[in-house]
Amino acid sequence: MFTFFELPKASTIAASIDHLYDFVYWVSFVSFVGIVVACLYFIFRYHRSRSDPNKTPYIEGHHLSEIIISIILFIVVMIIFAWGWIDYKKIITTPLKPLEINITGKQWLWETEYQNGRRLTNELVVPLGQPVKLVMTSSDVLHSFFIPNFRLKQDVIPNQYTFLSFTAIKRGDHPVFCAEYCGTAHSKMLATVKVMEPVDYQKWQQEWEFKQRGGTPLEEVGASLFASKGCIACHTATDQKLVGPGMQGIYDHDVELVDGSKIKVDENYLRESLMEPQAKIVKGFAPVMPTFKGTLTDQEVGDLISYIKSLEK
Amino acid sequence: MAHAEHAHANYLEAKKGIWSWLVTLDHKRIGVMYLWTTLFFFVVGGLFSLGVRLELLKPGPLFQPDTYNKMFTMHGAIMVFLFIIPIIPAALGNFFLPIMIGAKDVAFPRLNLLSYYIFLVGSSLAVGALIAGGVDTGWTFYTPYSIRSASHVILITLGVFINGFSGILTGLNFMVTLHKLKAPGMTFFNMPLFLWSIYATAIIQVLATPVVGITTFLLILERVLKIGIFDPALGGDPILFQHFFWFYSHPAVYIMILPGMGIISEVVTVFSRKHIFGYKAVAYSSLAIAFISFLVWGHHMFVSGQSPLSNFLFSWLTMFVAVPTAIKVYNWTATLYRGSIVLATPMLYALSFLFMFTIGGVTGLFLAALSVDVHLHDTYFVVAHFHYTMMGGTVMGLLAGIHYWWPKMFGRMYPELWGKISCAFIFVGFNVTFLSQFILGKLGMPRRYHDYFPEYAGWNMVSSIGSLFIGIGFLIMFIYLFWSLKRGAKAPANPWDGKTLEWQISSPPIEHNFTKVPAIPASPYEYGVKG
Amino acid sequence: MSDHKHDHRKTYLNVWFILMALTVITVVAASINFGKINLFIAMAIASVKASLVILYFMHLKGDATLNQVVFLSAFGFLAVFVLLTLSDVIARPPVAPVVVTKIQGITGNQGVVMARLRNSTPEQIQKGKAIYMAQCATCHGENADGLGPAAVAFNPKPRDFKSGYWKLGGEPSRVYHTVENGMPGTPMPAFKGLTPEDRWAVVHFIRSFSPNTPADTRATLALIGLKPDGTPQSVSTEKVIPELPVDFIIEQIVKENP
Amino acid sequence: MSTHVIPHHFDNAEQAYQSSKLGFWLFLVSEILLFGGLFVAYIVFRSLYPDMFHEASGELNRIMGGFNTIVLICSSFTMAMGVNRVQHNDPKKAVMFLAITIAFAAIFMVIKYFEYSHKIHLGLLPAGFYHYDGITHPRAPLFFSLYFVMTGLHGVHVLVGMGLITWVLLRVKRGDFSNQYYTPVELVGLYWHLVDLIWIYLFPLMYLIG
Repeated sequence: MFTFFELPKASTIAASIDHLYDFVYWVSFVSFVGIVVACLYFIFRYHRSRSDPNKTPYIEGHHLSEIIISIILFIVVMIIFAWGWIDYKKIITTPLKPLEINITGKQWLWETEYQNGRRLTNELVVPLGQPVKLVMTSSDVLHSFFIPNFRLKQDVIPNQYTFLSFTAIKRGDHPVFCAEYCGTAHSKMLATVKVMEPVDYQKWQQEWEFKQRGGTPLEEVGASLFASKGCIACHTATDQKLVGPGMQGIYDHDVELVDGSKIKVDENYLRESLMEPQAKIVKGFAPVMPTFKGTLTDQEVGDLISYIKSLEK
Repeated sequence: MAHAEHAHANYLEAKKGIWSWLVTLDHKRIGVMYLWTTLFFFVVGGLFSLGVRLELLKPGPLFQPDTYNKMFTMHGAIMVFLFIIPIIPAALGNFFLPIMIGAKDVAFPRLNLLSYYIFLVGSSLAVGALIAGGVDTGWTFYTPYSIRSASHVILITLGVFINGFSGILTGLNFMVTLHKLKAPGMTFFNMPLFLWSIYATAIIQVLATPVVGITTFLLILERVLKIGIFDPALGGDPILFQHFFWFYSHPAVYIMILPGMGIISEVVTVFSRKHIFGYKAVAYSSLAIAFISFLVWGHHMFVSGQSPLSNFLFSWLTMFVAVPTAIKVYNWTATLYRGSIVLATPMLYALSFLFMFTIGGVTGLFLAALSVDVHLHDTYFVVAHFHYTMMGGTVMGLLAGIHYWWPKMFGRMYPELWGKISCAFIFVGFNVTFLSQFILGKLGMPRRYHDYFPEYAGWNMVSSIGSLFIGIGFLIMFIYLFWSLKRGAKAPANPWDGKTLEWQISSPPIEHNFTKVPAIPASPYEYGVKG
Repeated sequence: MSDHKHDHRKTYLNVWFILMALTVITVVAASINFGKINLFIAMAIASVKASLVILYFMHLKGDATLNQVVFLSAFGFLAVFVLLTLSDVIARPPVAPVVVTKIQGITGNQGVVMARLRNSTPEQIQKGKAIYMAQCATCHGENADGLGPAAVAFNPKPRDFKSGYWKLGGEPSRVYHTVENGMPGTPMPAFKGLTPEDRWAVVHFIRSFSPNTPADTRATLALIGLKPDGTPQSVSTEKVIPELPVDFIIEQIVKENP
Repeated sequence: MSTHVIPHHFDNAEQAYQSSKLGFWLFLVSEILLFGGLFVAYIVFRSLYPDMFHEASGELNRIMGGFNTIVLICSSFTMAMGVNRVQHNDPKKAVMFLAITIAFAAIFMVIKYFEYSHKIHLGLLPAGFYHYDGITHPRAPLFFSLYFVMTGLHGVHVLVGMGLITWVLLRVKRGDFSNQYYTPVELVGLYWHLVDLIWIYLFPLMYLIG
């Protein structure tokens, strides 16, 4: 899992935290060695056997050196503080459009819940290189979701939500510990973060969704939606025109718009026509299509599009 | 003048029998009673720490998880509340504060005895909780687990609550004594630095301890009357408990370290026959540490769900503590310059204090920097940090103080050779034990784990072996200290040629300390040739 | 006993009178709604009353400066405690949970899946073993005897499948139902995250240990939506209702070609 | 008139007096920090649930609270007069004033008894035992937890105060004090004024909201 002194840097923030760690390490090392060498030298040089106890100088102090030491130290600690705050800001600012996952800590296991309702215990699967935001709560006592390879942890509090965002940059399994004492099996409350390629992640989710739908392929779901959401009132599944164009073979072909411009019927066009139908009207059709924003979830829009794609010539 | 002192028997022989000890008003006897009581709790706490290290010797369960949790909780609670907070102020402070300012006794002797008995009642409640089955919430008693836990939380929190009042009354007693009972000619600026650190400690005791009183009181009410202000199930806020707890507990770690620093100022000057380097700087930095200690408690809660604004403020304020601490360490090191150094056991402990407390201090910087603390919080890095400051700092200071003042307290010299041997064991054992824990912490091993990944096994074994050496070191120390009580060499009045007032009177001192008003030296460290 | 030459009784009387007056004022002021600053008025009046008591009744006025510094420093440290704690409480970022949209399978053939998987098959048990080791072993133990590492802390103890005792019944559908919905009031969670196939596989793996495995009954089959004879309910042909306002379409068509 | 003997470790009576005063002021500081903790909890919860405090505090009886404030202020006044009388060698009047102070304190506790029993009867108890549906806000029980803890702890301090004043009254009756030595009376007076001081803040924060 790691070498004798070094943890893998498995998240974007890990490197900068390690840099600050090294900076503070070397500042401490220098000041520590300075004091120890001074002490050892003084002990050796001014040992009783080498310096007469009654002839030691009467030195009351030296304010200047104290002030200088204080100022230097104050500057160094302010640098450490500022650097720490800048990196901390990166840790707590939520990335744009992250993959949001619910985490629930309960006495001695972690439950993850994805947006599509998929639930896992003691397992968190995330895509590589994409920002993830964990929204976490606990159902009994304090816990803390700690991923050492990401250098991140966040306490988990009952009846309150805390969040932790990261972007994983190293594939494979990363252990998760519970870092806030929570009772008997506190040390058994372990989980793993499995980081996959985004493509594998999509496949992993879609397989599950596929099974969750009781084994029917996307197209079939799209067909049932096409019927139940009322598309059949104006469109046919063949190329025969009704109020709107027939859907067969429409995918990936150019159509001419009312204003004369030509565009290709791709996923974005289909998605846009569902959400804002008036935006691009094909020549020869009335702008009568109602918007489906709000009535169709993203999931259903995706199913419909894959159904339309399946209606090849 | 010497034979006049023989007419007055010393405080140990002045009155005989248990009853004379139980109702004594003599600050020296009360100091000695505190010393033996707290050292007893140190042994109890130490045995628990050996149990913890035994469990962590190898991966895989040795004790039941619950037993382990009770062991580290009792180790923490007994060491903090029953040993390291009371010992230096109450034992050594009680004994030497009146003598060092030329007074006959503390301002309120009866209150002093009452504080000792309050301490006894509180501690027996804590030991009662231990015997009844122990507590498994960690010494921090974080809610809501401390509300849900079936272990004897009420007993131990009641003990801590009562102990708090003993701390407040001792602090109050010392502040009044220092203000009102100084011998004529003794001012705040020619009294020993040990008293400055006791003064700063007393300020913290009087101002911070009531808040742990109210925290434990509310925790007891939480369990008994279900008031729900810390219980999320009833709408309360567990982070508020952490604020309450740490508002006391961070100043409390300065109650622990400041007296240790005071002793180091005494020992380093005497054994290098040099005036302290920068008296005012060291004195004022004690007060500065006492004041800043009230502003920084939030750095224990960086990842607890505290607001980023709080994290910003607390991280920033925590950085200020580094400055006075660094001045003190710099001044002690500078005191050695052009001195005439004797490496007797007290000096060895003082130098190992310098060595270890510096490591403790600088590792605090890692934990004060916000982003690094997100990684290191609640890992073994934190455990190593506070053991370096508490044990490397306060206990080394305590051992320096005990050996430095042993001849004065009991009229017997400790065996010098055995002193050095036990110091070597403790020094080596301590560093082996806790340096490896820094690495464990950096590798992300969380605290309070009774079982861990095989990858952590190597360093944990090293740490457990080190803890054995510490155990041996302390065993040797206790043996020769008890041995010296009866058969140690007779101690002269001033074995180390110290200049502070306690070395002007006989060892052990007579019951009323001084036969006549003592001659106050121009400064407590009158060494060296002027000009 | 130096400073007690002149008589304080007169001042006590005046102070007492002012305090009574201020009490009445603060009660009256509270009943009038000044909005937000009501609190500050009440606190201001209370502070005036408090300082009167401190200065005159407690004689802090004219007392040794040390006593004054000591007493007032208490309020300073209290203010630090209040302000820094408030800096946390009022500035905590609000965090809302993630909205989860459940995927609805086509209910029609759910029954088909149930019927197909209800009877145990060897490869189902094999598949169940892997899932069991991942999800259930921490409590129920590697060899299904209820002595997993985390079991130590629980009471009631996790089920020992070798004992043959089933609290909620050992029929396949019953065990399936228990795995899916958990046992409220005990640490057994609801494993909703498993897909039907995985859940059935685990059920068969668990029951392979138990000496007492009763067959499904009418009641248990109904639990998982199957008819008494074990076949799925009739495949649901829910009526397809176009959600578009039909009159809207007709009106459009009429308008287009009158 | 038994003359007071100065403890051996003090040089003179003034040093003993000043030491006791400083010691007691330090004790008062620790009392303030003790109650300060409760006020911090109050301030935190009031900033978290401001409207709940308005609604819940409506349940408290302002007349009883107001009357109690008047009672405590009068008791503070009579206490100050009692201490003054001891300092001017007038034990008879001092005993009278101290007796009145104890009477006021007793009245305060009786009123508190009625308030508490009324709330317990209604079910306005600390969060765990709260069973009252008159208030809609879900967090209302927290207000009554704070109410009972703060006024309860204050009540305990009033009882301790009554005990101390009785002890001092008996010693004044026995003639222990004179204008040369009256430290215990003054210290008990300081303690009693502190108890009144805390109620001066408790009353508006608990009873006079919104």
